[in-house]
Amino acid sequence: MLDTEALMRIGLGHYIALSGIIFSFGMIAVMMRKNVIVMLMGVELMLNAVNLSFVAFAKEAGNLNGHIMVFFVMTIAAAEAGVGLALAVAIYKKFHEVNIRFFEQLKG
Amino acid sequence: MLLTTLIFLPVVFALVVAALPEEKWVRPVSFVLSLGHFAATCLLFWRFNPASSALQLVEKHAWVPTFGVNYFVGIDGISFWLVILSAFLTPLAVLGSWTAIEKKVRAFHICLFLLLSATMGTFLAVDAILFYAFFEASLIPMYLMIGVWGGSRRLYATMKFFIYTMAGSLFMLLAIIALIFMTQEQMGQMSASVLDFYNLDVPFVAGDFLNTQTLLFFAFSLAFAIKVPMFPVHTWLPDAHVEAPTPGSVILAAVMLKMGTYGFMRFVLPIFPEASEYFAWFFMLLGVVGIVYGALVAMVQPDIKKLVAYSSVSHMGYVMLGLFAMNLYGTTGGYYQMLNHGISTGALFLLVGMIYERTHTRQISEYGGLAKAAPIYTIAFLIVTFSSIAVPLTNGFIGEFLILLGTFEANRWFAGVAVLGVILGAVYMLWAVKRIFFGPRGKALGHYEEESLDINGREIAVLIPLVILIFWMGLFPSDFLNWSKASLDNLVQNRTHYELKLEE
Amino acid sequence: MEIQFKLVDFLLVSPAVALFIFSCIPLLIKVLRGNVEQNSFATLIWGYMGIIIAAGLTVATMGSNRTAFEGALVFDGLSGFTGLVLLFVAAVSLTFARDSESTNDKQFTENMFLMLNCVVGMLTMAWANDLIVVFVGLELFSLCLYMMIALSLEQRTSKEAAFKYFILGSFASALMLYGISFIYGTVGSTYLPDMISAAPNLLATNRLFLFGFVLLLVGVCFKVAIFPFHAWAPDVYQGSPTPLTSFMATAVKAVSLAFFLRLVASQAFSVERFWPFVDVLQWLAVLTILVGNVGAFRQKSLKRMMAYSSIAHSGYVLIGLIAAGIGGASMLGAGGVMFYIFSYSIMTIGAFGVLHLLETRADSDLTFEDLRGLGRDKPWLALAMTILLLSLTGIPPTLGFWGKFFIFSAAVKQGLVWLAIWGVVGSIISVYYYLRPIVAMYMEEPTAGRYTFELRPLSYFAVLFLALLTMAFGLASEPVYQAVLASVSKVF
Amino acid sequence: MNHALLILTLLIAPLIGFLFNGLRFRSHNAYLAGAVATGASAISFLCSVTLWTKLVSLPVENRVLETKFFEWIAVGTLKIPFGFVVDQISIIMILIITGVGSLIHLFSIGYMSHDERPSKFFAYLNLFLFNMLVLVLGDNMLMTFVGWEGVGLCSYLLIGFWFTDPAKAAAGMKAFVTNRIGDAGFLIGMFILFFTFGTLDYSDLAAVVPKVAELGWTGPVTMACLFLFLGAAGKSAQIPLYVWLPDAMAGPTPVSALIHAATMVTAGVYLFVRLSAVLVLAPHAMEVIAWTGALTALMAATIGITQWDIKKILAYSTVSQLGYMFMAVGVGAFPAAQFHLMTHAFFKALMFLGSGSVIHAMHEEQDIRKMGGLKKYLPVTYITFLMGWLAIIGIPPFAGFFSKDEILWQAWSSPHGSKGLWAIGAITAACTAFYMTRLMALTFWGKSRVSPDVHPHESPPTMAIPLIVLGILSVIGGWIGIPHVIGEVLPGHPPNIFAHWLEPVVAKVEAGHGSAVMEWSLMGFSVGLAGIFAWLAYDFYVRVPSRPKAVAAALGPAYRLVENKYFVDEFYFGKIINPLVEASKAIWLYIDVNFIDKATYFAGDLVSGLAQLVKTIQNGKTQSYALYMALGVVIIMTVVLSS
Repeated sequence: MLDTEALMRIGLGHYIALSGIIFSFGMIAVMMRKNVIVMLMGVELMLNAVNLSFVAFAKEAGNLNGHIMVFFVMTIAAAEAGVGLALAVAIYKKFHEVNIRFFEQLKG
Repeated sequence: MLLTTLIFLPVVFALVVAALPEEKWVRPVSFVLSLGHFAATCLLFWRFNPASSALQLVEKHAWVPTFGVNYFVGIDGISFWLVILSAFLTPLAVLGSWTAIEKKVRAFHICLFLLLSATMGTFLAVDAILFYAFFEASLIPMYLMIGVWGGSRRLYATMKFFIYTMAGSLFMLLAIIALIFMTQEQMGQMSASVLDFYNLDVPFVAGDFLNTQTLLFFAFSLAFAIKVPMFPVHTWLPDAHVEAPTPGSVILAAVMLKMGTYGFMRFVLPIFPEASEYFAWFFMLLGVVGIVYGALVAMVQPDIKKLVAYSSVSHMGYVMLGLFAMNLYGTTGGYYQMLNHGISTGALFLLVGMIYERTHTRQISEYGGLAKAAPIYTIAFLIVTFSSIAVPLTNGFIGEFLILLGTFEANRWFAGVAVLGVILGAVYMLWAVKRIFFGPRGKALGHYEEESLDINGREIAVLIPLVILIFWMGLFPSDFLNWSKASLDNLVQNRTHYELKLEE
Repeated sequence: MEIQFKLVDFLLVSPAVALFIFSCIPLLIKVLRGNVEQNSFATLIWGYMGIIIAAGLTVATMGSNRTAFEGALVFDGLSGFTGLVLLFVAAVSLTFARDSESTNDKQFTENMFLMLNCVVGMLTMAWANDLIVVFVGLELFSLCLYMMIALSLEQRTSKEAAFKYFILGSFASALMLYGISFIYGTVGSTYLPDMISAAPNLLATNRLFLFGFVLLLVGVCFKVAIFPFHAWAPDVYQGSPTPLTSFMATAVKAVSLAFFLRLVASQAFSVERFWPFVDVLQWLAVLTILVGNVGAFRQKSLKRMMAYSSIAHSGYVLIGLIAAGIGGASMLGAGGVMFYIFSYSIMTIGAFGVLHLLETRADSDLTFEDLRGLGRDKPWLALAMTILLLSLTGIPPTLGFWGKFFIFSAAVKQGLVWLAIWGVVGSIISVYYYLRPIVAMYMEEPTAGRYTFELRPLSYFAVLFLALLTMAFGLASEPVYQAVLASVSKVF
Repeated sequence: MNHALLILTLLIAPLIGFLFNGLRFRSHNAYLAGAVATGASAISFLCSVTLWTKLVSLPVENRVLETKFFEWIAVGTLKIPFGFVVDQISIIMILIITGVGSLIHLFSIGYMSHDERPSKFFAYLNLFLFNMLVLVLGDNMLMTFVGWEGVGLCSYLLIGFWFTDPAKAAAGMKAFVTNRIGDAGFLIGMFILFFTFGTLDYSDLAAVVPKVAELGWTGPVTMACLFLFLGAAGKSAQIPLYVWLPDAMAGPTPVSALIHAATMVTAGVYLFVRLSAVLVLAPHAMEVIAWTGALTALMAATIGITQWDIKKILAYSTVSQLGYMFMAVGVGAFPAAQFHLMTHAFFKALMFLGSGSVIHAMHEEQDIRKMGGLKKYLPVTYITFLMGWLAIIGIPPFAGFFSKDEILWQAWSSPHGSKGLWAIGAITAACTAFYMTRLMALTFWGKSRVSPDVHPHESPPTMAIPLIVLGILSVIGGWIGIPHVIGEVLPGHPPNIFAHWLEPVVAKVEAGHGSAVMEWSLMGFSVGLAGIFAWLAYDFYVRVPSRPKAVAAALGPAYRLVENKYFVDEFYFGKIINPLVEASKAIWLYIDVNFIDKATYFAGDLVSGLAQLVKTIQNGKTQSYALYMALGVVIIMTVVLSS
């Protein structure tokens, strides 16, 4: 007999699971997608998954550290996005496409 | 201060040479300076007390006290002659390379002096880390000598030389570290001094390979065996010798190979007495194999220098055989053979270099009838050959006889096989002599007039000291061995509880 | 919750503040002059002043063993020593950057601004006593690095390097951050001492903490370029402008290793539940040494060769870290690591400096053949390179020998002989590729007239000085080692 | 002069001669060089004579003059002085060496007068003299070994004296290497003796050995003696190491006379006479020595029959005679061995010098087929050669008769001997008579086959005098060792002076069995046999010159076997030396180059291959790198969390 109540009660475990799923999606996006912008989005997704888990843990622990961390992460994610996009623009200017395959010169 | 002076004086000389205004002065100045260094080394004859087996003229300054590493130098009867030998051969190498080295003369002599410094340090260091430092540091000038002034395959040879030697010695470094920690456990404080290593009780289990003493023993042995070089880790030597310039070959054969055997005498035998004894058969076996193998392979070499190089393998096999016979005869003989090999093989390389300068070939098959074209050279070569094949009244005989005597006492079967080396030694040397000096004129002699290939005054001057030593050492070995007798006796008789005292 | 900041806290962080201020001055001047680049030498002087003042302040506050900002920053010997190494490296790299074809143009001011702020981030990470601060510092210097690399005049590979570094760095940061979130979730705090005190207990009982802790270490491993998180290093090092490579290869490693050392000091490695990871870490050390040395074995590009070799050096340091972590004679390991950071920084930056001096174009990528004739044309530079390479090989009596000696000592003492043996095997392989440049410089037939240009004096001087240091500290390693031991004594 | 100074002078004189001539080796002045060298040798001879007179004046039981110049090797209990001893054995040796040596030096002046490098020749000759004196005077085995190797060295130099001919250079090398094989045995023999008896000093050995003998340690002694015999076989050209001696004839003829007949090759015999006290403890070793000696004697004698080179015949004859001496040593007849050594030195040196004179006269022609009827051209050479011939085939009262018959009688009668040994000895004597007569016949008798452009001429006086002196010695040299049975019937009953002289210093073997009648009849038999075969040879080669070919054809393969010296050289080269060289090449190629170096390269290739792997993994794709990281994390997590 399924304990529907337990399923309905959304707790820390669910948040962590969700954050894990989102984090994995982000990782997969970074590893699979050829478009640089989408890869950036993957990174952002990973960071947001982390944010989710931070908030969940902060709620659980009852202190502010987690929330503070989230703010820092958001700021840094913004900065990263800025740098990343700048790089993407640089790529676009040179190759007129933002595909990762242009960046396979350095190897071996 | 004498020992420190001896070690670092060549560094100063190297700087002097570097600062010389004109390159034409480099050779004479280097020669005079190296003679000066030899003269300074000869002061040891007055300062060293041959009656004592203790470590003398000791200097000790803290270097890395945290690990008990000191600048600790001293001299005893074992290092005594090796130091003299190194200092003695350097002026000869300078004189012998007068015309052989044509490019970068200044840099060459700087290398030579740095090498001298490193070899001096190796033989005088009593601290294991200091020893290791000099042992490794000596590689670099030799590496450059072969690589810059060598023959056509010099890059291959010099890389092989460096990597081979380095490969062995790094394991030794680990073993030294382990010993340092053992001193901490057993004596309360860390010390890298060899004297403290002697007092260590390194646990040994017979029959089990993976025990402390056996592993450390093999770590040290590998480093030194490569340097010696023992069969089967000898293959760097022929290449290095063939490609090295003459003075490089001389120093390499005469001095650097001795670092290996010296290492066995200074480290392996006294620090690991049980393992040495337990595995003595193995090293004697390798020594015997080296003797016969080196001789057989030398016999069929088409290149004179390679022949001499393989003869080194054979001769150094004798040294190892003597040392691992672990009795007075073998050890004394092995020690003496180290000096002999330094003299006679050094002389052989000089001789080969001299003729190579004239004919620009080392292929035995291109020679023939040289005895007519270069009579004095022939006489010198024959004398050195006889020394090399241990004809009595030359130095080689004393060493070989004592080694074989000692080996016979330790294990008669090994002696029986080693004696084959006496025969094969004659075979390969005399066969070479026959093909080079006798018979009709060879291709290499080409258009040369009769006797026009003969050596000049400078070259005779290089050879005369060596020839004198060959006979002196053969006739009056006691003049030499008396300086080392006390130390060698100490090494043999107190091997299981070896100790070096400091001279008061 | 009342938050108290004292004046002394600001004094303690003053090196970072000073650096920041001095990084802004030339930028400000440039802006005020209507975006016209001023004399790069003047900019450099501003940078030097910032660094010197920061160093002075670091020295002044060293050994105070205080914490600042509610314990978020800690000023112990470890952070002080690391800070000094960072500042020294920054000064040298800045010198190189000014002389480089790829960075010295209209944007040197920006470059310097970024580099000094990069150091600010590194200092922050070195001081960090809270995982939030660690992350902020790490991101600060990483972002600066991405931009500096991308600022290069070279158009293709530098952009590729920047992008690769950026994507993979962010990826690793995210992993690390994810780990931090689990640590926070299980410990209930991001405060490092809290985590360290809770770690032994939590590691044994809590899988989430274990998960988070391992991810945190993975993040650090990425920065240090430990296998299998090393793959970015060769590409990025090769693609970046050489002055930056020299900076990255040394400063980033120094600060990351210092932080690693703090984590290791948590006694986590002595928790039985954690031993599988210690085993894994040992294997990673071996694989890192192998991949680094083997990867360098057949490289043609000198920068790439040096990049791989720096991976190998990370492997050696990892041996020391493990030795420091497993208890017992931890001081040996910690001392070895810190000494290695010191020695490695000097040798590596020197070697990259030589390469940088020989680059004539922004897109120069030197190969072994390019070194031919250097021994004849630039004897002193060749000599310096020889010394540095021999030191990297670990030939006594150079600094590199002692680095290896201390690390191997720690390994032998801690019973990690097999790691030491792998270290030795790696060193033997390394002999080959470290000697090849020497072969090229002295032994191969020189190409005529390659090195007729003048060497840039400041960088030249810096390289010679570094070579001299390599020899001098090699001959007198004891004072350095004592300083190193003093710096880690409070942490362990 | 005290004896130490005498010994010093004795040794130093040839050394100074060597240095004098050696330092001016370019000189062409054969007369100056020869005079100095001969003078040096003569001084040594005078010293020897003086020493002999000193020795005689000493009481019989204490006839020893010893001197130690300095301690040569002193390690542990091994104390080897640079010491020399003159006693009953060594005085005979040094008298022979310096006496015969002086004569040969004198002869050489004429012989080498047209040579390019006479000075070098005389230098070597003097050096040889020095080493030979060291050999026989050394008061311990190691000093003997010094001389032993030293004479080998000089032999090497002198055989290869005309080194531009590769065959001659090869002969020198062959001699040295073959000797080295023996020397290796000598070394091992010394080691065994040293570790058994604790000394290498002859007088100590003589004192210690009998005591040790009571303990019954015959094993080590037998081994020692056998190894020493290997050494002796090398130096004294016994089976299996005799092969170098015939080739050694490549050297100038005086060298063959001095080194390869009179002195050096007898060193092995001298060694065993010296060590007789040790040898008698090893009866098995004696047996081996006796039989080896006998077989060598026979084998060499048969080969001698088929040779055409005058010097080669003499060389095989030397081998054969040395075989006799070893047979004597083997049966314990040490004085007889020493006696034959001496008489052989006289007549063989004579014959070699005579052959030298012939060769000189024939302008370097050595093939006896191209000689014949030379007696009218070379009267002095012929007469003296005739004396040598009579001596060697054992016609009484020539020197060879006494010594050879003594050996044969001992071989028959000694407790160590046997009838088989005697029989071989007797057959050998017959062969000797045959080939020596053949030599005489083809060289001096019969019709001349000399090619018309050669005009044989008698040698100058410097060459004739030595021949005459040696000829006289070949006649009378045997008279100091007249056997007891003959002495009894002779007027004045001359005693066996030689045997009595040696008696105090050589080991005594218990008296032989056999009666005087037996001795007489055996003596008669062997002399008769020699006479018959001599006549037979005369018949073959002078009276019916066609007969040898017919006989050879009749014998077929057997003749070819002997003519080709039993294919021993071919066996050594084909089955030992060449395979060894080939094996060495193979070792070098397969072990050094293809195995050890390959193993090294393999390590390099392994690293190189791994490097390729690393390079492949490092594919430049950012996303691969991310994948590695993710995989790494997954694997680490699996390991960490699953355990």
